[in-house]
Amino acid sequence: MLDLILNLDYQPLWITLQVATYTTILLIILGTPLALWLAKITGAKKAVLEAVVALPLVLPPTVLGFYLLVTMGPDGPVGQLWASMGFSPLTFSMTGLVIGSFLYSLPFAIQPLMHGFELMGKRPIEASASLGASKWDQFFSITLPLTRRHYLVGATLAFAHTVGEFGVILMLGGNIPGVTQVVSIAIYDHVEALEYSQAHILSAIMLVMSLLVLSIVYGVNRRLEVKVG
Amino acid sequence: MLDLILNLDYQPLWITLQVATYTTILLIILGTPLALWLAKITGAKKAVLEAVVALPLVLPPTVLGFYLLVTMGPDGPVGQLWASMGFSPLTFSMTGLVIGSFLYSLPFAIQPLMHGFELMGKRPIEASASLGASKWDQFFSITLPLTRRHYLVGATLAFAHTVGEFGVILMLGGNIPGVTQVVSIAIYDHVEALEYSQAHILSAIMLVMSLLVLSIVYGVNRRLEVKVG
Amino acid sequence: SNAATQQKPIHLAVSANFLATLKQISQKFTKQTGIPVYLSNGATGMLYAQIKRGAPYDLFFAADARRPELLEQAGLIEPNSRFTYVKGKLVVWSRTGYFSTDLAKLVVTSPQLRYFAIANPKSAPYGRAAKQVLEHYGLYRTLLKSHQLALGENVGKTFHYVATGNAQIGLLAKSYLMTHSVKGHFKDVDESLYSPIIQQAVVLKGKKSSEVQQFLDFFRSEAVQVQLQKAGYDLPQKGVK
Amino acid sequence: MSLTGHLSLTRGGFQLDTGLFEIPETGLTAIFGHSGCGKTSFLRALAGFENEAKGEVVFQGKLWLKDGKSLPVYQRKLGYVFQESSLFAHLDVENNLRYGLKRATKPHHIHFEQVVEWLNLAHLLVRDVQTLSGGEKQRVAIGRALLGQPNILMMDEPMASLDSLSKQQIFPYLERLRDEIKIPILYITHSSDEVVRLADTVIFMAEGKIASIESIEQALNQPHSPLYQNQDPRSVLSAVLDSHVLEDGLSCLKVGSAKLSISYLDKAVGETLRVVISANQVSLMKEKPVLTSMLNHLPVTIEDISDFNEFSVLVRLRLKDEPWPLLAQITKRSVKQLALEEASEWIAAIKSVSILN
Amino acid sequence: MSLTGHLSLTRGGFQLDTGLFEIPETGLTAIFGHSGCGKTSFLRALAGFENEAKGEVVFQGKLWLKDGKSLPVYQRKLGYVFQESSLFAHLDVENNLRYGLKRATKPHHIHFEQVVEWLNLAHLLVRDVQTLSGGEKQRVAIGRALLGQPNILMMDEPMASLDSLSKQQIFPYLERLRDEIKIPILYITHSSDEVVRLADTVIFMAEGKIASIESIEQALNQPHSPLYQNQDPRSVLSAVLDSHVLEDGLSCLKVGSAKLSISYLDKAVGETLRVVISANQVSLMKEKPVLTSMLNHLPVTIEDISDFNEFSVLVRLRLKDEPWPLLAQITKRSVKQLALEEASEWIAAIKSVSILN
Ligand SMILES: Nc1ncnc2c1ncn2[C@@H]1O[C@H](COP(=O)(O)OP(=O)(O)OP(=O)(O)O)[C@@H](O)[C@H]1O
Ligand SMILES: Nc1ncnc2c1ncn2[C@@H]1O[C@H](COP(=O)(O)OP(=O)(O)OP(=O)(O)O)[C@@H](O)[C@H]1O
Ligand SMILES: [Mg+2]
Ligand SMILES: [Mg+2]
Repeated sequence: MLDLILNLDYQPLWITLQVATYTTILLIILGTPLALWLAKITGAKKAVLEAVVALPLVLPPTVLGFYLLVTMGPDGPVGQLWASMGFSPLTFSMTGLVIGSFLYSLPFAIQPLMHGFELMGKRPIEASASLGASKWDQFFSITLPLTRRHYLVGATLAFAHTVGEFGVILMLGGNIPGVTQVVSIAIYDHVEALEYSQAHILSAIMLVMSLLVLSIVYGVNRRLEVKVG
Repeated sequence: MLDLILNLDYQPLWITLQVATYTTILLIILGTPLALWLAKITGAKKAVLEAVVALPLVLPPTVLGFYLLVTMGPDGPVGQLWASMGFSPLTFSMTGLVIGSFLYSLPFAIQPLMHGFELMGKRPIEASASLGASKWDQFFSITLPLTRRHYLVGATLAFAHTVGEFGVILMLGGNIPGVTQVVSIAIYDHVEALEYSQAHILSAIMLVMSLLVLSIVYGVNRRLEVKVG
Repeated sequence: SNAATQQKPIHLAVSANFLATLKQISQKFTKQTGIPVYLSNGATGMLYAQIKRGAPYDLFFAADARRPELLEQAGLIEPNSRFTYVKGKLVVWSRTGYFSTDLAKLVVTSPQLRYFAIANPKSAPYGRAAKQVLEHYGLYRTLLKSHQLALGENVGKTFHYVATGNAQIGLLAKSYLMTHSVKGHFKDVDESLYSPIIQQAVVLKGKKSSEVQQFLDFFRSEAVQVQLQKAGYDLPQKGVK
Repeated sequence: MSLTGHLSLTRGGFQLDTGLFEIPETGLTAIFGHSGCGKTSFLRALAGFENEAKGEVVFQGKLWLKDGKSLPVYQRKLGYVFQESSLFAHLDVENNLRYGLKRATKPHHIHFEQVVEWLNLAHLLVRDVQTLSGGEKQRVAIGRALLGQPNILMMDEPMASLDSLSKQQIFPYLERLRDEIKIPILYITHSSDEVVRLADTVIFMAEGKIASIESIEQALNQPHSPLYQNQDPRSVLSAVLDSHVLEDGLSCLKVGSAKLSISYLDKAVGETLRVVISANQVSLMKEKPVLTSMLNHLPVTIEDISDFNEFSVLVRLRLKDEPWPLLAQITKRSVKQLALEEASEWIAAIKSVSILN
Repeated sequence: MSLTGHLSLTRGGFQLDTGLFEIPETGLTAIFGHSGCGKTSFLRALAGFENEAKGEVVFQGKLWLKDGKSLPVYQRKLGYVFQESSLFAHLDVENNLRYGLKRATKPHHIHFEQVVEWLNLAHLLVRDVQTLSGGEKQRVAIGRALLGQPNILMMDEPMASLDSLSKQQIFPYLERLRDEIKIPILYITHSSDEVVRLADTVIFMAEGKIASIESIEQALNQPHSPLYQNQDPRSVLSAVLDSHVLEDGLSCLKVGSAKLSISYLDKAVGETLRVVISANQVSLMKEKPVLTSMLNHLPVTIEDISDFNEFSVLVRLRLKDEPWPLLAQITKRSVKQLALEEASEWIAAIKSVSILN
C-alpha cells in the first residue's frame, strides 16, 4: 500500500490545480463585467441571456467537448482565427483546457455574482459616489467587499466543478500525461485499467485535500462575514 | 435529414426530463431543511459541513458513479440495507439515477438556498411571528416567496446539471434502453458511433428546448421579482 | 538510467479494453529501452475525433478496424502502418454461479436474473459482437423488451457492472477475465457466432520515429505475443492486416 | 399588574439589565431614553425576539419567559412595529395589511376599512411596498400590526419618519385604541411631545437599565425630568371638567378649587383630565389686570423658590386643594423687583394650557 | 444664485415636476412637505442619483445636468445623508467615517477629530456598523457625509431617529457649518421645530411640485403657513441686540422702537436677530399690570382682526417701526369683553420668545 502511494504519479494533481486555478481566475475576471451587465439590463433580453449562460450545462460534457474540439481544432473557425494570430493550437494544450473549463463552469460563477450584484442594490454605490469614489474605486472599495460571499460561492463552485470536470477536458485535452492529464482523468484511467487501489488512493487524496481547502476557505469567509440587510 | 429527425429515438429525452424533474424536486424538498440548518449553525462545524456538501463536485462523475455503483449494488452496504427493507435494487433503476444525481447536484441547490436564507435575515420571520404565523406558515408565506429567486437559481442549476449529467448516470444507470438511457448518453453514443448528424440533431433539440424553458423561467421570475434590501 | 533521459518519449492512444495490457507491455519496454511511454486512454470514437484534429499521438491502438481504416482513407497515418494487433474474444461470465454459461439454457424470466450486461453495440465493437451472439440465441429482443439489458459504454464498464454484482451475467472481453481474479465462472463463446473483433493499430502521419519503430518491434516480439495470448486475446494470423 | 418580570441580555459590550419591572395593564407606556440606551433591545427581548435574553416575563397571567423556556412569539398575540419598517417585500400594501388579519382569531375588533381610513392608506393599497416613501412605509407597518388584533401593541419609534400632519391624524386613533379597545401599548419614542401627548406611564431608561417607571404626572412634575433636557419644566395638574360655555367655544375646568378656561373640549362634564402647563407660560402678578385677553388668573401661594439656572428660578406654587404644584419659571430680576418670597400670595396668569388624554 | 434649474421625474404613478427653482448660495434650506409629496425624489434627482430625471441643474456655475448629460455624482463634491442610513456594512465605524475623507481633495476643512467629538462617536469607532442602534447609525452617516469635505450638503431627514439631546448637540455644529464653512445645506425635514431652528430658506413641496420657496420670515409670517398645520401661527420679527444686562442674565432687544428683554444671548451688541413669538403666547391688556413677573409689555396697534377658528380670532398687531406684524390668537369672548377693534391701541404682554439663528 505504502509502495503504491509512493509510486503514484502525482503530476496530474499539479496540472489539475493549475487548470482549476487559471479557470477560476479567468471566470472571476471576465465573469465580473458580464455579471455586472446582466444584473443591470432588464426585460426579455435579460431572460434570454441568463438562459444562454446556463446552456453549457445541459449538454453532456463529452459532447460539449466534442463541439469545442471541432470549433477550436485546426480546421474549426476558432482554431483558424487563433492560428492566424500566430498562436500555437488551442486543442490538446493547457490553454484549450482552461477555455473549455471556462465555458463549462461559466454559469456557476456568473449566477452567484449576478445575484450578489442585484441584492446589493444601488444604495451603497450611490453613497460611495457621493463620497467622491470613481467607478473603479466604487467597485474595489464597495462592490467587491460587499459581494465577497457571492464571489466565494461562485469561485468555489467553479473551482470544484473544474477539478471534477472530466468530459470536456478529456475530449479537448486528449489525456496527454504531463500536459493535459488532470487528476480526474487519471482516476478514471485507473478505474478503467481496473487498478482500483490506485484509484482509491487518488480519490482519497482529492477528497481530503478538497475538504481541507474548502473548510479553510469557508471558515475564513465566516470570520470576515458581512450580513447585508 | 427530415428522415433522420423522424426516426430518432426520443425516449431518452423523456427519461432525462423525468430524472431531472424528480431530482430537482427532491433537491428542493430535502435541500430546504438542510440549507436552513446550515444557514443557522455557526463556527467550524458550519465550514466543514459546507465543504462536505461541495465535495461530490471534485470527483470525476464516472468515478463518483463507480463508487455509488459499488455502494448501492447488491453487495454494497447501502444496497443490502435497501434490499433488507424489501425494496427492489437501486442500481440500474430510475430511483438509483435520481439518488445519484441528487448527490452530484446537491451543492448547486444547497449553496444558493443557504445563501438566500442568510441574506433574508431574521427580520421578516420576526415580523410574521408577531403577526401570528406558526413555523410552517412562516416558511410558506414569507421565507419561500422572499427567497424565490434563490430557489430558482438552485433549481435551474440543479436541473440543467442533471440534464447534462453523464458520468454518474452512465455508471449507475446501466444505460438500459427505455429505463435509464438518458439523452446525454444517447448523444454520446451517436458521437462514438460517428453518427454525427444524429448527435447534432439531439444536441440541437436539447439546446433549443433548454433555451426556451430557461428563458421562460427567468422571464417569469423577473416579472415577479422581489428586490430585497 | 542515463540513456533514458535522452530518449524521446512516445505517445500511445489506446482504447479502454486494451489499456491494462498495453500498460504492462509499455512498462517492460521502458525498462528495456529507457524510452518513456505515455498512454492516453479513451473511447475509440473519441480518440478518432481527436486524431482527426491533430492530437499529438504517435500510435493509435483502436478497439476496431473501422476507425483505423477511416484514418487511412483520410491520409492521416503513415502508409502501410495499419495492422491488426489482436483479435478480441468474447466470453460469457456468470458471476453468481446460478446461471449456466450456456446461453441456450438461459431463462430470461428467472427472478434471479435482473440484468444481462453487454457493451453498447452502437459504440463498442465487443458490444456489436455480443449483440450478434444474443441474437443467435434469440435473447436480444427479449432482454431489450423486458429492460434487462444493461449497456456498458465500453467493455470496461460492462465488466464493472458484472463485477459489482449489479448484473448477474454478461458477455465481455476475455482479456478482462484473464488478467483479474474474479468470482463465478466464464466460458469462451463460439467464435463462429460473431464477426471477428479485429483490433487494429496505426502509426500516425509523421510519427514514424526510431523510438516508435523500436516499440513496434518490441510489440511484435515473441515474448509480447505470448503475453497477449495469456491476456485473453487471439493473435492475428500472419499475413492478415 | 399586566406585564411584569425582569430581563437581561448581553450584546457585545452592551449589557441590558432591567431589574424588576411592572407595566400597567392599560394605557400607553412610553419607553424613553437616549440613543443607544437599550430601548430597542429591551422591547425586542420583551417581545421574545432575542433568544439569548434571560429572565422572566409574565403577561396577563401567562408565562412568556421563565427558566429559559420561551412561549413562541406567534402564540403571544402581540403587535410589533419595528424601528426600521419591515414590510414584506413580496406582498403589496393590501396583503401586508391583511397578513396578520388573516391569522387572527375572531372576532376582530379592529377592522380593515377602519385602519385604512385612519392611516390614509386607501390610495396605496395596490402599491408595491418597495415604491413607498419613508412615511408611507411606516404607516403601513403600523396598520399591519394593528390588524393582527394584538392583545398588546409594541412600537419602536413608529412616528419618527412621519410629518406632523400624519402624526396629528394618527394620534387620535392610537388614543382611541388605548381607551376603547383597552390593549396596553408600549411605545418607544425620543420625542417628549409624543410622551406628553400619549403616555400614561413612562419608563425611563439609561445605560441598559430601567431608571424608573413613573406615571405621566410624576414624570412631568419633576423639575429636572429627563423628558425636558434643556427644555422648560412643566407641571401637570389634575382637573375636573366643570362646564361648557358653548357660545364662546370654551370649557371650564376646576383645578383644585380654582377655575381654568380652555378651548372647547369634547368631553362629558365631570370627567377628570390632566392639564399640562409649561413653567415659562406662567407669570406672576399682584392683581388681575382689569382688561386683558388672558383667560386664566389663578390665586396661588408660593411654596418654594429654587435656582433653575444662573439667571432664573423655579417657583413652586400651590393652588388650593390641588395635590400637584404649579411651576413658574421667573427671572431673578423679577424675583427682586416683585420681592417674591415663600408663603406670599399671588395671581398666576396662564395664557395657554394643553390637555393630556 | 447658487443652485438653480428645473427637474422632472416619473416614478410609477408619481410625477415630480419642480418648475424653475433657485436655491440660495449660503445658509440652510429646508425642504418641507407631507409624507409622499416627493421630497426624497427631488433631492435624489438633484444629487444625480436618478438617471431618468430630466431638466437642468447648475451649481455654482458648474453644469450638473443639461440636455440629458449628467456630471457623475463622484465629481460633484456633495455630501448626502440618506433617509435610511446607508452605512457600508463591510467597514467599521471609523472606516465608514474615513471613506470620504480619504477621497477628498486637500486641504480639509472638516477634521476627523472634530466630527467625532461633535457627533459623540469616540466610543463607537471600532464597532461593526451592524451592531449600532438606530440613532447611532444616523450619527455616523452624518459624520461620514461631513468628512467628505462637500461643497454642498444634502440631508434627508437626518435627525428623525435622534433623541432631543442628540439633536441639541448636533444643531450647533450644523449651524457652525452653515455659518463658518459657508456651504449650502439642503435639509429635508417634517419637523417645523427643526425648520424654525435651522432654516434660512424653506422649500414647500406638495404633490410633486415646489409650491414656493420662501425666506424663513416669509414662511413663518403666513397666518396659515404649512409649517404649522393645526398648530399655532407664529410671528417672526427682526430685532437688533441693544444691550446686555449681565447681572440679571438678560439681553435687551430693539424690535421696531419697542424693547424686548430675553434671557442672556451670547452675541455682540448691534447684531440683527430674528425673534419668533407664538400667537397664543401674546395677550392683550389695556395697561401694564403694576407688579408682574412678565418681562415684556409692548405697545401695539390693532391692524386687523380675522377669524381663526370657530371660537377665536387672529389679531394682527403693529409695533412701531417694525416691518413684520405681531400676531395674537384671542378668543372671541375676549374680543367681545375687551371690545377689540381695528386701530385701537393696546399693550401686548409676551411671556416667552425664541430666537432664530
Ligand atoms: N454586538 C454589539 N456589540 C456592542 N454593542 C452593541 C451590540 N449590539 C448592540 N449594541 C449596543 O447596544 C446599545 C443598545 O442598542 P439599542 O438598539 O437597544 O438602543 P436604542 O436605545 O434603541 O437606541 P436608538 O434610540 O438609537 O434606537 C447601543 O449602544 C448599541 O450600540
Ligand atoms: N414606482 C412607483 N410607483 C408609484 N408611486 C411611486 C413609485 N415610487 C415612488 N412613488 C411615490 O412617489 C411619491 C414620492 O416619494 P418620495 O419618497 O419622494 O416622498 P417623500 O416626500 O420623501 O416622503 P416621506 O416624507 O414619507 O419620506 C410617494 O407618494 C411614493 O409613493
Ligand atoms: Mg432603537
Ligand atoms: Mg422621503
